Amino acid sequence: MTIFEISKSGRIGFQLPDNNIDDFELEIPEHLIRKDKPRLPEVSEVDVVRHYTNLALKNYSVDVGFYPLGSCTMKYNPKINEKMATLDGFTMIHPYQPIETVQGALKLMYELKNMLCEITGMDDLSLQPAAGAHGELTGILIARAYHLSRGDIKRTKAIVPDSAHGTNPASARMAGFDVIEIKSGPDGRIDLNELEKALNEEVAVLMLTNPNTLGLFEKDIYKISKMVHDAGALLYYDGANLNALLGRTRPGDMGFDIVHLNLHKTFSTPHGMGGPGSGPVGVKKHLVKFLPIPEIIFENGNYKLNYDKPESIGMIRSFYGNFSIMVRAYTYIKTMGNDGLKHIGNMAVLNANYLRKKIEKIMPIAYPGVCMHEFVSTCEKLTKETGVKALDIAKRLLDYGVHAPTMYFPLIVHEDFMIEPTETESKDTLDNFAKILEKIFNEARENPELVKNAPYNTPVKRLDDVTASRKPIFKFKFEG
Amino acid sequence: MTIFEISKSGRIGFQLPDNNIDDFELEIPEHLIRKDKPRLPEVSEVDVVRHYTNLALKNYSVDVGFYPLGSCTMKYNPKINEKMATLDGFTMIHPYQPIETVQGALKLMYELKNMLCEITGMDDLSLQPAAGAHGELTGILIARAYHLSRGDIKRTKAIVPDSAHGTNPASARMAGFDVIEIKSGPDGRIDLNELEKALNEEVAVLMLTNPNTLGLFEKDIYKISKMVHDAGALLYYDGANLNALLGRTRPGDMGFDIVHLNLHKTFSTPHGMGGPGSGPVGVKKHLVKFLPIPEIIFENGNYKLNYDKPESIGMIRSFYGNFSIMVRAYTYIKTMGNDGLKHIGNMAVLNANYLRKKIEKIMPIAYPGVCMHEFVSTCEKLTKETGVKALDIAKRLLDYGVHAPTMYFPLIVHEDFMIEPTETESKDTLDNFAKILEKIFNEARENPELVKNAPYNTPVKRLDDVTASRKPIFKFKFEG
Amino acid sequence: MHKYIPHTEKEIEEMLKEIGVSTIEDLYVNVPKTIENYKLENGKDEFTVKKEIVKLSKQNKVFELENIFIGAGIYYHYIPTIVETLSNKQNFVTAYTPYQAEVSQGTLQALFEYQTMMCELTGMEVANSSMYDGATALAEAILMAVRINGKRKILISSAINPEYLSVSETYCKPQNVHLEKIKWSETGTIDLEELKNKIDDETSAVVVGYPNFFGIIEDLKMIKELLPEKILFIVVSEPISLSILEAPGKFGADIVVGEGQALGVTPNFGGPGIGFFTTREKYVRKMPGRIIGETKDVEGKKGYIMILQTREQHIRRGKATSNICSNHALMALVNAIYISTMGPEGLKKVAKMSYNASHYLARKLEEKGYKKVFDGPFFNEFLFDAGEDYISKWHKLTEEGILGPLPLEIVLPQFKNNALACCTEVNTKESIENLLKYF
Amino acid sequence: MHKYIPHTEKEIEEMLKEIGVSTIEDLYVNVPKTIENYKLENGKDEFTVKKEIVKLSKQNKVFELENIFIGAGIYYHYIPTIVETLSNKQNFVTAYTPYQAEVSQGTLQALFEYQTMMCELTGMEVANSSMYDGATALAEAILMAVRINGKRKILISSAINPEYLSVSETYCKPQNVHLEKIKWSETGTIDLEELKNKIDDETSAVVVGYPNFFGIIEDLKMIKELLPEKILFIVVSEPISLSILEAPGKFGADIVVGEGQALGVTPNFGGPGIGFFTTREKYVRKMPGRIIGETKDVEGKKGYIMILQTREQHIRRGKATSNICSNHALMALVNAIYISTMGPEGLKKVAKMSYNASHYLARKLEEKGYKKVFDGPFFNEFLFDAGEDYISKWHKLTEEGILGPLPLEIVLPQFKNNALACCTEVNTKESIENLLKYF
Repeated sequence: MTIFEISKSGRIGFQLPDNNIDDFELEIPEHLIRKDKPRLPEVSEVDVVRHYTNLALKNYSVDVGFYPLGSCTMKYNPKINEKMATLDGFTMIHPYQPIETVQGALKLMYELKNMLCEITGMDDLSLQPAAGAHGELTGILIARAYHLSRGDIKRTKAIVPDSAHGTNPASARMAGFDVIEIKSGPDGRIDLNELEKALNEEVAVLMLTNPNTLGLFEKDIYKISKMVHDAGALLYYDGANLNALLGRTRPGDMGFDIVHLNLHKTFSTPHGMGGPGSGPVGVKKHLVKFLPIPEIIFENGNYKLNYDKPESIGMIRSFYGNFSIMVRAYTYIKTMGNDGLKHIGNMAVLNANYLRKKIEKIMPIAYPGVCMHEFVSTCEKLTKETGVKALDIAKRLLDYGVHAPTMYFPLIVHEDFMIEPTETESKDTLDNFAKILEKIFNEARENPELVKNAPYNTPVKRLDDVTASRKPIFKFKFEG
Repeated sequence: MTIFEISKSGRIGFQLPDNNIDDFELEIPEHLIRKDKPRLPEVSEVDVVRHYTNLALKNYSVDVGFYPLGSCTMKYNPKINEKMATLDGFTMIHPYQPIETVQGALKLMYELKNMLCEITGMDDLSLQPAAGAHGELTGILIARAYHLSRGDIKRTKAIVPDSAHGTNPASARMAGFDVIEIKSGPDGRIDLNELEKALNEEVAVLMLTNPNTLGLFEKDIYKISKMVHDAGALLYYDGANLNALLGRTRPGDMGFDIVHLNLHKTFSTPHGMGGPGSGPVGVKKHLVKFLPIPEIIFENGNYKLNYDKPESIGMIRSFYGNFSIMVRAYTYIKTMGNDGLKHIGNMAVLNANYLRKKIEKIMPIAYPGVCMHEFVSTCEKLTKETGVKALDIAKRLLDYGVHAPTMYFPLIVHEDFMIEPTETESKDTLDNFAKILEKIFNEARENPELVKNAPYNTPVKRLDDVTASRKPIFKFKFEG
Repeated sequence: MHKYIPHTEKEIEEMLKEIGVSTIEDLYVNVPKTIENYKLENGKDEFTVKKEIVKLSKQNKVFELENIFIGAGIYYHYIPTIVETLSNKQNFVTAYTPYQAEVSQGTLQALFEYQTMMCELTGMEVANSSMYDGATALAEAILMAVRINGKRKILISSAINPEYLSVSETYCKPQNVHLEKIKWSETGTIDLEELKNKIDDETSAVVVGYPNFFGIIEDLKMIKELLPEKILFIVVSEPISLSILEAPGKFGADIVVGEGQALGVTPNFGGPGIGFFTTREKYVRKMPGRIIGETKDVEGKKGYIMILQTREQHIRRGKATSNICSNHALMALVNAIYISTMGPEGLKKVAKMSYNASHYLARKLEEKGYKKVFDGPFFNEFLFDAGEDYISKWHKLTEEGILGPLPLEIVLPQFKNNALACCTEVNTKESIENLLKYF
Repeated sequence: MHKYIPHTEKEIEEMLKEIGVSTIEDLYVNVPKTIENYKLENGKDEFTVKKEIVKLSKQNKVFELENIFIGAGIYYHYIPTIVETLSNKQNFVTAYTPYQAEVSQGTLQALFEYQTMMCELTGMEVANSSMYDGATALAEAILMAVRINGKRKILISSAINPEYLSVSETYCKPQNVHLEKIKWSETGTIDLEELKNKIDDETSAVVVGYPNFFGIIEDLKMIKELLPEKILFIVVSEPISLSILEAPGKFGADIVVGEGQALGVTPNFGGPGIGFFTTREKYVRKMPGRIIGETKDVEGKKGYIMILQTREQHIRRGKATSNICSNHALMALVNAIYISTMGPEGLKKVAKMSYNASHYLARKLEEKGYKKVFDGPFFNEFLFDAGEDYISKWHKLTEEGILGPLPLEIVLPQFKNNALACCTEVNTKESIENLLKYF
């Protein structure tokens, strides 16, 4: 039942104190005064509580169980982070408060910025972008500004491998670039010949996810870096998969000029049903002046905001970014520290390889061999044999109480799962997942219809997404 | 899966700061030092979070839906109460802190005491008892102390109607009294003749729930009061059902000498899977000196604890009672106030009568006519016809997403439900409940086995309680 | 061993063995080892971390609600306790994008209801399930207009929130979309004459605030009347005001965007808030962002699912309507819970009390000789001449526990000694009188 | 109209009509109307209420954990954040007694696991799923012993927590159960000679603390050796200490009770805490309180359910083993979550750090000439002679932000100028040194 159907005219769920101010007549032109009451819920407090409590019960989440979405790094979200982010001193401050009254917040941001620079090997960083894709846009705008500042106006192209996240080409386009997609080599990595062919004086930037979405490390990264830089272009690091490299190497060390991070992936901030995340962007020295405004500086013992950066790409969103998310990431980095961060990388890679090994007998690995934090499996053979698709297996997984991996991505593999366990999952959880997957493959062979019609044990059965988009219903249809 | 099965030797879920103190060797006789590690869970933080998150998902609760347990007053538990009760200034104070450092807490208790006196019409009150039954024990001990203080040592009996809560006779027994149960009259109320017969100089107290557990007001209450007092006994009010009388009359006004309240019923504090509750006890002037120690007093602008009450029954529990629960009740009374409290009584009675009216066509009312906050329905006829019992109907209700009412109580009715909707439920909820009940009655007639084997849609199916008590398993059986 | 990482030594051994390698190092084939240690402290326990961070939080000054007279895009309103209780449910917080709809009905239904609510408030036909903030929502609205009619000139009121203007510039520049600012009139509304003159064949859209950055209520009817059919009408609105002000949809707005923070989200030092984004159904395939639609499952039971994903980056890649992926869904939930709790009556009361309080303050200031800068109708914010060196007074007011009206020169230097005052339902007569003591 | 009460005027009319009456008054047949109004203020909105109550909360002084040196039954320990996050889940908080087991498996399993944990810690065979507090748990244990062997004399150590003694008196008096106190020896342990002499045919049970109220560790082995078989051995214990101290069950204790607050429950000004109660399986049918057992459902799936309810008041009424009905189940959940989080290693570390800190303080005090009153082995509390007018010093220490060792005379007047000091893992070397500055 929707909240609109629970609504009853005249019921209330609010109370407000009196402010002791007499009612003013509206001094607004009559035609600008609202006539019709919006059809919003009229419900009691109990109604609200039960409605959202029951909705929450219909959600799978990391707190409920394994959530192996590839490239999403659905690690455990520590509760101390939540506690810290909801301290009054953080939630109740206004972005325009006098600077001397928000020194704690600025200090936190300044320190976070420096910690992230250290972790990425970059020279400066902006916390303003609100999400990963937003960080990408910011980063590519910086690349654009860089070339323009040098008068290098013909660089209108961005190279993106075909294994890249969909946001990469989209962000490049939003930054005004034409996108050149290059094919991966047979080993799932960038084909250096392809890259060579694509690189020229019109190329502004190569966007790379490393490890890439197949979970493979671009082992020629130093070569790639040299090729890109020799061509006068910049090298961009999509930080979605940084988790794998923690404690081992840094984008800056590999030659990247620009990097965006996802605080909601590597740094454990919750995914919030789709956001808010946070997508800080770090750059090497030669690009610092192009970072968004304002920058946070520390001067004479005080933290300040500097808007005076004439070559900056400008503001990429209002104010300073998703501050509450920064508090969570800050808490996390303080909690993990140098030793903890190193342990994360190791265990994330260990988990992925262990699970890969368990699964390869069931669902072949697209690019066999050692992987990083994730790997891609395909059920193409099973699909041919039984008609059971990756989608069906995904739905059947839900019946067994685990979330499905990322499906049908990257596009260069078919009927595939992209599986990222993260370091916070135990061996037992991985064993259990492999066992379930095996069970489903057996079901698919013995009784394909069973799997094709899954799920059964979920709040709703399989939903019709085709009609949903063909004859879209965008909002509740009120009666009358 | 139990937490013990998730456990893995060597896994940890804790962190502790260093206190910088060197390790001391244990200066304890060797045989007093623990040898075996207790078999407690060794799990990560994620394990703990998921375990308890999944357990919570297996619980029905007031926040999920209708919970019409008769005499339990499962009203909505406001969230502002929870917020207030968890303020550091309330949770982190020690009961032995210097009195000048806990003036806020004492003030809250003092004011709550006075508010509850006003609501019950009593002269003084102790907040110490931890639960309703604990309040009963306290109240009966006060009755005992009263008679003994007058040298009236032969009063060894307590009268309890057969419709009383089971705690009444149990509490009376714990206070050292013999219990005389008197039968209800045909109208479901105290039979004055029976009472007359039972009253004599050996009787110390009559324990009365008014309205009683049938949801009926003891209309002869003034007469009863006179009879009891004329016999030299005291009149005790079981406050479990006070919700019905809010805004209309007060135990003190009806002639009761002692009253216990359940803050977790009338005053909206949550039931916490079985507790903690709080069972304050109020008394009339002549009994004040017997109240438990310490009493909270206000003197020269300061709140103090007074232990110097020679005739007190003593301490009934450690310290001052369930303070956190008091904070919730205090918040609630402040929120409802005089006007809100009056509205509660009216709407609780309206809801019960409306639901009674809807249900009487389906499941006959044991004592027809206007009820107070609850009523008792019986399915005896259905049971005879179909073999389907009240228990089966209760289980089937769970399948439809509502909690079952109290069953098989009071003992004077058979195959019954005791139904208390409370004032926080909407007409829609009541209509829906009646509709479900009707559906189940139809199912019972058409397909009794369906109902007898319910529930089906619950985390477990019907549980074997007979074997559970015959061959009890009290704790997890560890392997090896 | 770490409490967030469950592996025991024994398990690590077993896992390496299963993989067929002898050490963790063997897993890093061809990965250069460029660092041994980060220049960071080692990890600390939660109690120590908590202590440090609580200390940081206390280095920020939190003002009593009633003493806050600042708005300018981020607003203080009463937030019912249950908004926090319910939106903090970890089954919401720790879920991700509802890729698996069957186990995400909580997310999906909540967002579907949110979309409905935003349509009701704005008078529009479709809403997406959130943007990052009001500023990026406007920027995306402008780019959407360009996609719809192919024109690249935007006439935008100079009285739009300057942060929104700035962000829109950042977004528009690389796509060669030109923002042409229209000045404000003496009443603080857009200069209709200039607007009229600047409309031409290259114009894609006209953007105004409602209320605008100065709190002034633009006359959407008159503006719309100036616009040829093909020019899109983009309105940047403030959702609380929409319980009093006629819905922009009623005036023929094509896209209505804004910042939803006022609807139950704490200020959070400016983020996260939430951008809302509504438009007409005919434009939906050009709209950025996620949309939740109603559908049925195989048994005919109602359910919700992400729809029209072919607009989005994960399907369309470079040809998507936007690059947005992670959005601000959790804040959309907060909005929905807040709106559900307040209801139409509560929202209206909030709007009216805000109106009353700000008009009371304005009147009292005028009685004291402080003149309003603009005399157009305003909702709950107004600009006034606060006198010599107001900026110093503003800093000093914080010592009295007052977060006073914003010295606008901080944001717009040309408004020297002008202050942008804001009142909402949290400001009482008493607190306003107290503020007035300093004027 | 109230936000907690959903009835609209229209619905009230409809409902009255359905009932067949014309006004609410008609429902109150024979109920006297004795009040028109309570002498209480009318209801207030949540924001006003919150403001008032936050103000009250601030009239209490909260000390920094490290500066708290008081115990005496209520202890400060580090409580991991998740204990609060998880135990606050409203599906736990707003559920009641698991009468309908099939929809209460969360409650039931958590309590079953709690029972197991308490058995493990105490070395006993069965635990109930909670009592109100340590004091009432002891009182009920005594009454249980009387039920078991029919004797009415209890030999109880005078070094038991005085609140427990007082409550036990209250419970025992009306049932003619006689508590005979055994004095303490010079080491602070029970006087074995006196105990031995007082044991007779009328003795039902012997009660000692472990550690006792003075923090001293009683020698359970020696005490047990004195007891004839029929006399029950009741041990009041402190659960944190049991990670270091041998489990009472190993010494033949028949009932082990205590206060569980230290296991993750905030001090709450003394309540709610939780009484734990464990015994031997052979006595289980005489045990008070709720017990959860494991069972199976009709399909053979494991599940949990309340068992042995025939002991309880709602079935047995006057013949029940106790009148307890509402208990402290939510705190049992807190205990279980805390224990799960800390694990055996964490608990042991807490115990050992507490031991270390208190012994460090004791040694330093001795170095300064402050003598311990008793020289028996202690866990984390000890009594020392704090010098002239310590009580004044104690009050003054609060101004330095220190909640100093308890002047025992407040509780036991005979201990003039003696202070009961307590350290746990929250006290650091630095905070102890700071405390010592005042001695």
